Amino acid sequence: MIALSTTSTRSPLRAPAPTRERPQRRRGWRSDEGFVRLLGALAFVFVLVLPFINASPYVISIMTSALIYVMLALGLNVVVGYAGLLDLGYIAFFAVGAYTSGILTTHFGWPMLFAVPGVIVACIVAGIIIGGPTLRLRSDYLAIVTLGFGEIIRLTANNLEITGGPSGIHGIPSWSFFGWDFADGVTVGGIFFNGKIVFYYFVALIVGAVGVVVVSRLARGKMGRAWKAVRDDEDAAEAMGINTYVTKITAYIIGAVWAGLAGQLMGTHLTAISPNSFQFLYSALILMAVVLGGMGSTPGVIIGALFVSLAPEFLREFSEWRFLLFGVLLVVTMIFRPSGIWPATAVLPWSKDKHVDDDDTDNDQDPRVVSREGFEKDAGAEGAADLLSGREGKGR
Amino acid sequence: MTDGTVTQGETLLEVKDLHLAFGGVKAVDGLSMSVHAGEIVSVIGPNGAGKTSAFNCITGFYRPTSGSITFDGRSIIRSLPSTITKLGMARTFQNLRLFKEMSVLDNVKTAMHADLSQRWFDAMLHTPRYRRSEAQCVEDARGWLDFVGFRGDEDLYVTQLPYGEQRRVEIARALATSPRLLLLDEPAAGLNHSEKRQLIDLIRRIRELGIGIVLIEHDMGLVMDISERIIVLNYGKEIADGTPEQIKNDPKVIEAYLGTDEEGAA
Amino acid sequence: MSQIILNGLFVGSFYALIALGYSMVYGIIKLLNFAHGDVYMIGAFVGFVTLTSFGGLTAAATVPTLILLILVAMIFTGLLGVGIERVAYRPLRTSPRLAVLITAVGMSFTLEYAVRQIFGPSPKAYPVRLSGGSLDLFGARVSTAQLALMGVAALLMVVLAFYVNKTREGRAMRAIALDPQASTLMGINVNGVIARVFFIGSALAGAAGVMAGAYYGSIDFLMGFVIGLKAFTAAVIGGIGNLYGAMLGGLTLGLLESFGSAWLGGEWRDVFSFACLILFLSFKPTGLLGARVVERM
Amino acid sequence: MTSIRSTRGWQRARFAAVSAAVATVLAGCAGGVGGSGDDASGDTLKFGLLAPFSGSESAFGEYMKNGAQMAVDEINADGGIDGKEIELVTEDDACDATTAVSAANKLVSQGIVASVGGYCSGATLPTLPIFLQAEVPMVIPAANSNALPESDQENVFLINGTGTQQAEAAVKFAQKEGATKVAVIDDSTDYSVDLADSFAEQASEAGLEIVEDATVTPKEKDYAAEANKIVGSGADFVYWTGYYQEGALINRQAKDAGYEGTFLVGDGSVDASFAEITGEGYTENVYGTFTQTPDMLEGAGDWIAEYKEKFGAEPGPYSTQSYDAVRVAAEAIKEAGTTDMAEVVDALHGLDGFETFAGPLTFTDQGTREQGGFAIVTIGDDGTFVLHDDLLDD
Repeated sequence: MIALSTTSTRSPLRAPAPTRERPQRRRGWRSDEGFVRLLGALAFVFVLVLPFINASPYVISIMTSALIYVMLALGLNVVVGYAGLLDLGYIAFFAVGAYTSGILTTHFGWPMLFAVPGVIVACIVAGIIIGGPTLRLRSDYLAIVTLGFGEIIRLTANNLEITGGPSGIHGIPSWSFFGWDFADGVTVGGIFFNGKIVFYYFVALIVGAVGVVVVSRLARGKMGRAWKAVRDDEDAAEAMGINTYVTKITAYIIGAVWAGLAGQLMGTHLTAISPNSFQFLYSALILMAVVLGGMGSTPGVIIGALFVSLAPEFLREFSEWRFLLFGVLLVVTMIFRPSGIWPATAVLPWSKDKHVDDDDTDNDQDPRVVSREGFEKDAGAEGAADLLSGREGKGR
Repeated sequence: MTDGTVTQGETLLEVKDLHLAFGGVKAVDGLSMSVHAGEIVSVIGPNGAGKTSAFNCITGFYRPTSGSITFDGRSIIRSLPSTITKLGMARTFQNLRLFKEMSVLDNVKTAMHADLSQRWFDAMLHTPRYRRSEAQCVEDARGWLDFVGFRGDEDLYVTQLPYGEQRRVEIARALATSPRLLLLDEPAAGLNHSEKRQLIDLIRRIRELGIGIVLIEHDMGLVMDISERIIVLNYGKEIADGTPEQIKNDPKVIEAYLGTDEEGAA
Repeated sequence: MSQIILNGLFVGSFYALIALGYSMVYGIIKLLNFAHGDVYMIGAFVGFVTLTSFGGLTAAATVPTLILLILVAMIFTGLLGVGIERVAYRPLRTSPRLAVLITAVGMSFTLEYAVRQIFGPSPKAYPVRLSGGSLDLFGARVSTAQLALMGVAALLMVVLAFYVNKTREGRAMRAIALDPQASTLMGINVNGVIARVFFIGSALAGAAGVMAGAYYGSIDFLMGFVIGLKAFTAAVIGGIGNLYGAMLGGLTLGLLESFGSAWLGGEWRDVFSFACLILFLSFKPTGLLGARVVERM
Repeated sequence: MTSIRSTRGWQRARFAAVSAAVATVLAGCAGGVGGSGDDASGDTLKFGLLAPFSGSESAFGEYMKNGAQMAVDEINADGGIDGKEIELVTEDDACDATTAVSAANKLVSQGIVASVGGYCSGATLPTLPIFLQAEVPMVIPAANSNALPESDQENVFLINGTGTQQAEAAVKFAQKEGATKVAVIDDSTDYSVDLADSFAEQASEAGLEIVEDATVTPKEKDYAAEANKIVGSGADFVYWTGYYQEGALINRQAKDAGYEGTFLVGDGSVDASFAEITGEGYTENVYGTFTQTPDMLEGAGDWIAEYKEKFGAEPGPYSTQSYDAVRVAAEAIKEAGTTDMAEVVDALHGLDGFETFAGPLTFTDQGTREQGGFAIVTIGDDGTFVLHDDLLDD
């Protein structure tokens, strides 16, 4: 008969200790991770010194917008790239953040800083309302529901009195801390930094450093593994003891809060927001940034966001054609290079020949070992011009 | 390592009068069976006999139409697969279901999800707790990979591995959830002769850890070799239950196999 | 009241025509074809181009011209649908769902902005108009044009139902929807059938496009976006994958919307229908007529 | 994919890189924070025009740009402003705040001396502080939300009459027509809502009964619900304040539903396409409130012909306003004799009865038009709107 178990239902099973030595991982800047970090540091330094090179309001303004795009793309990357959930109304959370902070600061006169928790709460609530029911269903339902949600938010903002109707909210204040306001600017070392530039630094530092670091750290930890597992195979993830529903909704809400904070920053950057800025087009643009850059790849997504936000600024003609081009690019990318410009699975050319234990023999007794080099040849995908290549052969 | 912690004979899994219907098709039709701790049980039967469907009910992937399933004295009939895994039941899939865009090591680490004490802010801030738990996690994952005899590069993506290696990784991954009962769905499918011998050895070593094993398998040689008990299903019902010797000579079993298409060794 | 119902049914029959394409494609390859609403838009533009390039047609009698237009648009959009499937979706048949969904979004964008580049962003006036008297029906005022269009929609749906239920090709479609692998084993040409489904679904959307152009009188490159969303909502309400469900869902959504805008005001109409979508997905994801799938957790 | 790694080396490297970069920058920064500002001087005077050239409103950008270009060419042919030619610089605001802000900054960086654009109020509002900070006077041709003058910025001037003035004309017309029950419908865009609100307010003050005040979602096709509401409310006068795309559909559907009264439309709907979309047999009783259009003025035929010849298309909404905006700005700069904002603003306020398409222009203290110059137009035989009543007789 059934023997009732004792107090603990967990098995006392312990993992056996490893029985063999692993080769040392490559370290320093030539390792896969190190190289990306080095590149990130260079980019960070560039963004940091940019105002010293060119501080025209235009450059500062587009760079600030671009950085906010980067932030949005990083957030959507958590949802789409890591957790594999297609969110077509991502801009809605951006709107929720922008409007919540806008209303709190202009109608109720809260300081911008105090609006932050309000934005977070509003985004969590919105995320639960949308994600709660739909994340239990097949993933494609989420896509269409988020699309509908995006429209709901935009139309609601357009129809309500408190959101300022179609002309939106204007006169959104800047950030202030203890009596000092961003708009006042600041003088450091004899150089005066005006409000826009201070804001730029603030956003650049928050977005560039904190955003990238936080997202990639989360992605490497327990939660990130769970996201990727759910993305790759939901059933298998469940079988590993991962509650896939909770995992998905966590990713969804993190993405939502992130977008909300980006929205708040955008609101203060522009000083005015209106429903027109939250059309489906913009959700699609951010999705394009993520897809073109490489789903699940932080450097890729940053490149994608910069491309999507800055390309129309540099190519006048392009702005006319960009949506058509982006549409075609989406299709072409998915068919020919689904992992994007900088795949999440990218390895550096010099890492390909990384040595592998060579205790393999042709004997059937031993498991065969495939070297990366051999595999890359099998995949045979990239030409020599390609610096980076997907490590994986799938999908090409 | 953990010899003796579980006494053989304790009933771990008890399935009673299980029914599952897809529309009008009865995939499982009144199945009852039980599995004791630390034993190796095989479930065999002709194609479409409901073996995998029964597995899916037991592990929580299908919600049965009726019946009861208890694991370790707890009813798990309404539990999520993840909850069941946390209770100590792990499984592999008939068609390999590894996480394709993750490395070998990460695949195994993922299975330790429930056991890791780190929280999201630990990962964000890289707290000492995070570093400790990640280090332990890597250590354990490597331990399991070595245990199943994986010798390749653990940083490779799983799709880069040969099929037999992927099978090993899948078993390592299931073990990493620290189960007391392991359900293997056709683990020998697609393996060559020597790989099958290694698999038999591995299954025995897993049992030595005190883990009970339920096996769905078509390879009769393998089944007869390692099973302590064999359960035969046909049309969603149990038609026989006994030692390999008894099963071999059971007329109902012979009829089930001969009466339908001959199902021999793969 | 009866006027509200009638308006709802009229709009609903457009939704139903478009929802059918969504539902058929979803039923057979489990793909949300985001570009479907844009096929409707293309249908309207095909009619527009046909009319403007053959000026004589405009002068001819309205109803035969319209029927001719519908046929031309149906053939064109049908082929377009097949082309889209061939170019964008077939290569990804075995890819993860996410990839296909993204491709569908890309396809939708491509169609919309290609039309924008060709015809410009401002709305175009439709050269042929349906007009005529109106009559009283249970206290509601309905124009003969509306009746005619509802008639055409009903006819198309009846033909479709007959085709799917009674013909060999229809059986093949249903077989694939049930089990694609088994169907291949049974010797059914799966690619052929999928292409046919795309042809039919897109042709119906194209017909709806011409009808909308002729009835409302103005077309633009984004006209398919919202209606595509609505049609999807209709398909979900009816039970996606189910033909009768799509028809029923279309009419239901039309009615819901009609009452919704009567009660809440027109500016809330879209909010109301998308809220319906979310509610349906939360409480009855299988829709009104959807088959109960095996419960999985 | 690794989980244990060493970060020390990397942190050292980062610190070194940052210090090196900072040192480089502090050594010499030309166009940067410490450097000099923008170089605005040159042989030409740049006028900046922000308008939507992409997105859902992109049709209007082209009309505005062409209208403005007409004025620029004209002035340059006459020798420019004190011998300096005007150069029109256009930027896309996509009717979106984000795009508008960076576009405005771009214009400022290019050294414009006046802004003659602005279509969507939602996209124009966030650009106000940018232009003010850069000391650029703004003559806004199209956007006319009440929020613009209410921003209390001295450099903001509106060419387009405000909602209040247009609503006044509409109410006057309704009274003339002997209407008693009026319905007002807007399309939920900012301008349309403004106008509808002003109309509702003034109409009830004038003793008209507002029997229906509805809002529709733009860019749809089926407005049967609103049509029914109009008929059901028993209105004998409808004022539609949105654009022609929807207005034409509502007019048609309302008449299909049995509406027989007057259908008055706001200036956004006064366009030849209205008749085309609403269709033959539905143009009876359709009127519009509009500032004088080129075809209503003497000699305007030449203007239209020239426009067509230049751009190969008909002028559209806000072509004339943009044309006027450039001329007004140019006149003010000429009067002021400098591009200094304060003086140009003074010159703008000093304009008295400057001839524009919409009649003589004088600015109020808030920078809005003193007289709206709105007249009533109706659809003529060829489908374009023609003057019906200039409302000047009382």
